[in-house]
Amino acid sequence: MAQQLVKEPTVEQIEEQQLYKQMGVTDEEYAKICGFLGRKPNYTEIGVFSVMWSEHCSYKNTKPILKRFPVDGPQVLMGPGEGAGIVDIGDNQAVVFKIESHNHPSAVEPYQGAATGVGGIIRDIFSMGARPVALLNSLRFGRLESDRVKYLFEHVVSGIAGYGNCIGIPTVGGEVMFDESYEGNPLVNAMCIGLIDHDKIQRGVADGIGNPVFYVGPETGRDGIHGATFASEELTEESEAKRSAVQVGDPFMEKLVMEACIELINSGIVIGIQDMGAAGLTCSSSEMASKAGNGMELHLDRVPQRESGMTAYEMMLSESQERMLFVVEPDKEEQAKAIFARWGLHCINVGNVTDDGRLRLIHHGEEVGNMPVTALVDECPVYNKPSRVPAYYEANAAIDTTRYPEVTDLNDALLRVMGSPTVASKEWVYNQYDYMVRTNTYVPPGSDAAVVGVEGTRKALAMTTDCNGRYVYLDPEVGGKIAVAEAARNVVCSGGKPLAITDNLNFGSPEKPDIFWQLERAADGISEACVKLNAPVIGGNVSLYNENAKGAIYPTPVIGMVGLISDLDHITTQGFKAEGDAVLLLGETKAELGGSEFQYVLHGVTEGRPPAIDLDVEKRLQDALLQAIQSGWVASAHDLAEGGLAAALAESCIAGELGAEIAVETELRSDVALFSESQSRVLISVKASQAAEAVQFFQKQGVPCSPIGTVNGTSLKVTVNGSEKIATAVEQIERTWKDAIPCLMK
Amino acid sequence: MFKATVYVTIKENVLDPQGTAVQGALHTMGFDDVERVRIGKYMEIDLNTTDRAEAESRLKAMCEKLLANTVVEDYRFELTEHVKEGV
Amino acid sequence: MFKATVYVTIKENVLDPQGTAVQGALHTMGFDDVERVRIGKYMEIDLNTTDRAEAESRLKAMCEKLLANTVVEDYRFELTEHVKEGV
Amino acid sequence: MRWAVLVFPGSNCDIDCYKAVEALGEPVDYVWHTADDLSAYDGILVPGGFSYGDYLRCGAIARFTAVMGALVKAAEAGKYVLGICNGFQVLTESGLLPGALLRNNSLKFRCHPADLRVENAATPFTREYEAGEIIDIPIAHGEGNYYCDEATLAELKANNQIVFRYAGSNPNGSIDDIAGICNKAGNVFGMMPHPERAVSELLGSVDGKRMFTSILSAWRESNGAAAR
Ligand SMILES: Nc1ncnc2c1ncn2[C@@H]1O[C@H](COP(=O)(O)OP(=O)(O)O)[C@@H](O)[C@H]1O
Ligand SMILES: [Mg+2]
Repeated sequence: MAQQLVKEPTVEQIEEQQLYKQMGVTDEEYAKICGFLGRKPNYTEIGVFSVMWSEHCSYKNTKPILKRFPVDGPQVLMGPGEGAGIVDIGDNQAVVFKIESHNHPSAVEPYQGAATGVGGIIRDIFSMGARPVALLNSLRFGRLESDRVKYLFEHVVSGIAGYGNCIGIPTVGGEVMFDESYEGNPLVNAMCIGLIDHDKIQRGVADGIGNPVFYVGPETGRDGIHGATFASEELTEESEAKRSAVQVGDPFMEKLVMEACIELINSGIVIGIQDMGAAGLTCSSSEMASKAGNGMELHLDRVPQRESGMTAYEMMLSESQERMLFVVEPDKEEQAKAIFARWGLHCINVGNVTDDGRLRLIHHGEEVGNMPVTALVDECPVYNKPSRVPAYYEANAAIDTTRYPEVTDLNDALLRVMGSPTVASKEWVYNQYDYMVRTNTYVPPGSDAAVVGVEGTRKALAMTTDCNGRYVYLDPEVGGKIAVAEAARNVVCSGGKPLAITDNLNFGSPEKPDIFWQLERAADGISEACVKLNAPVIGGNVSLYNENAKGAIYPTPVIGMVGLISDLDHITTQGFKAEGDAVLLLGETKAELGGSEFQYVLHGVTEGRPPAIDLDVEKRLQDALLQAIQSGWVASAHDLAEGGLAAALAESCIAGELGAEIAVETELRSDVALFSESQSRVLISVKASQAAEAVQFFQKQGVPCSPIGTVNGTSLKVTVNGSEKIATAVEQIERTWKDAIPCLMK
Repeated sequence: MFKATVYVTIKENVLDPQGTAVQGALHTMGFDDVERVRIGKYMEIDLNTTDRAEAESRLKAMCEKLLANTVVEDYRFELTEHVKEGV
Repeated sequence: MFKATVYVTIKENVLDPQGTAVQGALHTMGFDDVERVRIGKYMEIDLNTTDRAEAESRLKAMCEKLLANTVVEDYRFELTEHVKEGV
Repeated sequence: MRWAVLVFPGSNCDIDCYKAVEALGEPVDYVWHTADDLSAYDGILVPGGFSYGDYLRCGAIARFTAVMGALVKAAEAGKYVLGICNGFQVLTESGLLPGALLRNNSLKFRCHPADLRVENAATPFTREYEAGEIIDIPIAHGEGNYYCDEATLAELKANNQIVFRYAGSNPNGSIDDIAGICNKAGNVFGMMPHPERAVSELLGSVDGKRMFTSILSAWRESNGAAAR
């Protein structure tokens, strides 16, 4: 085969034709780069700078925002900065977790985009030395009506399944929401959770001058070049043309790399290890060098190559999947090679740790790049973008969320809400995921949080992802608080104590002051809730420029939370358990329909202010509920979310295969009382004989608690102030709820 | 009546993990002379139409829309006319 | 150097769930003239040998042993000689 | 009784099988795909997962590993061989069991609890179940659609080789609702559902446990009560 002749632009052409602009580098940034180098960059160098200085790698637009997050706590062993955060769970064990987005690749090639998103987050976890034990995903799509949305939904789900199932990590939970706001710009966030012993924790550091640097994993191809910059741009018609930027995942390869890396780490010889994620070799090498305060020299001829004639630029920017970079001492090389050989892999020495603080690239015997590591990693300019209160926010203040006439047929309203794809059963999704492999999944998808056992102990982890983008849109600060509060409530309902969160800030373009304002306010809300609920931020990810033709998506800061269940006996699920049990509602219901599913489904709008949240009230509720669960008398617990009390009742009935007779006394209109999405509410059931005691217990803790009925029969019957509003067979509600998504996907 | 055969192959520069795995297996089985394996799809489609131009344009549409994922795959097809037997 | 193309198809009397599903999808997309879809595999294999007979026998062995499952699949292949460029 | 759990590159239910046997208090080893001797073992589990990524066809590549040569010998020697999910696929690919496993008719991976009817409770794998009993053992596969030709099916029936059928809805389109079959001799058994995932209340079902205790008691019986 004749070699493809690649003619790279010269140093002068880059400057004169401002070629750096195509890579997302501004004039000022270009000037800065020239300053750091003391000369003008060549094509490889400007490429390396452009990815390191992209939003995805440098957080140049969001650093000031991320600084607001509380990151400390006695439980935190490692906060943001490394591949993933780490939290202590006692007995010398710790949990490692992180969330990551693959929105733009998934919009272009949903199967591979989602699959490689899962692959990437798994590498973040095992490169810390942890054994990945669970996966979750948080997805947003447009309305499930158009063929394109169905195509995206179908292939994103099968991409997640394809990767997670093959590698053998159970996908135990997540969320899916459908709203036209995400049309053309779906969100695909994947979270991975791992377990580790304290003494095995790794860092991505290139320590020890002269130590060899090894590459392991498949050959490098021209995949995903400029993926990191791609993630930092708006999706346009032109992004279609950038399709070659999408990488293909090989979960089988990752399984081998994962097992071999865990074995390598357990052997105790690793000095530093990091995955090649966004910006591949560039990001991993410069970050590892930077963290150690060292430099690195890479011999690109030694990099395994899948295609002929690859340039230095292409190798440095390739995002070929399933690759890792690690450092060991020279005399440990053979040991490392033997471990990889057992898994059918070769590790290759591609360079050395140096003492000059520079990233130096050697190709065909020539130095083709020489850049200061600190400039690449730490010196990217940080921008304080202008921020402005959006007009829509002001306008919403005046909207009364009960301005629509009362909906009187509440049987019909219930079925419509339960059949709305956002509320409907996600069985169609999670039955495609192997959620049981490793046989530690004690609460599978379908309850408030998934529960995964910590092998060899009586402990378990509760895990969930949550965010209602409609609330965040209507009021970013309140919506941010609610996202954290809801995640924590889900964890508590399952019997866990919140440990920490990871977040994925999915927003529109930060260049727009309205959007930047959303970011700031949401971050404030998240921070306040984290402090109050004692769940610091131990890591996360930012995905900006999520826009479609109509503008930005709803601001969607997805919260991934992990909690600790201290004893398996505390595991609690949402389904009613026994005929005759008393049903209690914790918390207070107010007239709050802003951003609710009811408002969206019945009235076709998203407007007004979202439900209010008082974090003191929330904290009291969660503390009391956890205490009650740990005392052993709570039969079921289910947090009230989309669809309010009516949906929560229906879900507890369906999960328990039991009916309920409920009597609500209220001063609110019936439709408001049943479908309001007021926060800090939980539906529990207890033995009838313990009901009075339970009410007393909660009231003593300052948590409103009303007995509202009994688990009974095969229908859900609800009266409001004595008059019957809902009387529907649970079976019928279940049909509507279960068939909704499969019918649309037929 | 047309019989179409459609070939869907993975684009030249896109990773084909399956091909790589099969190549590895062939090597361990002693087929060392195998230098490269790429795996694609092969489809046979019967089209109930008598107009070749129409068959071609419809087939192209099917490939673009469903049969191939043009982000990562290429396709080509052949059409042969068949006279329906019997009747 | 030989280039082999291998076709692996599902036996006539064996159900082809994927073909059936694709046919159904094509119908809902409005391609009603599609009468039958069968989906198989198409493999391209480069063989580093200069002897055609040898290439054929080796390819047959690969197919029988690995590339096709003859319980449910048929196979056939074509071989074309390629002169290596360059050197 | 000594147990082996085979490990191929890409196996991922090996640990779960190991745990299920360990819980019986029996000695069990992981045996790497490169091993060529299984003579030390009385029972051999071929676990689920995605051996060799399931590339080409599920189980197709694993079949050519060294350990499979040893497995064929062990099967001929009358050792108990249980293939679960991908393990079942490996057994059909290698010819130890007849037929083939095709793509689910839904074309989707399916993971959920499944009801099975015990059709043959006289095998070493099912002796602790009742014939006709309905048990709850989960499935998790994309290619569990069992297929064989008419003649083979007739033979399977005639020899009582159909061990489990799906009761209720068939999740993958398998012929005659088949969920698991054994060889003529009765010592090699393959099934799509995962008994190792149904061994404790916390996992939602204990119905898989009896598969492992069945094998153990069958072995004890045929090796005399004195056997360990
Ligand atoms: N994408 C998904 N992947 C896996 N499980 C999911 C997914 N979406 C939803 N689920 C599961 O379905 C159940 C219901 O989800 P959701 O309605 O979001 O619950 P909640 O409102 O309590 O957070 C949860 O157990 C959740 O984990
Ligand atoms: Mg919730």
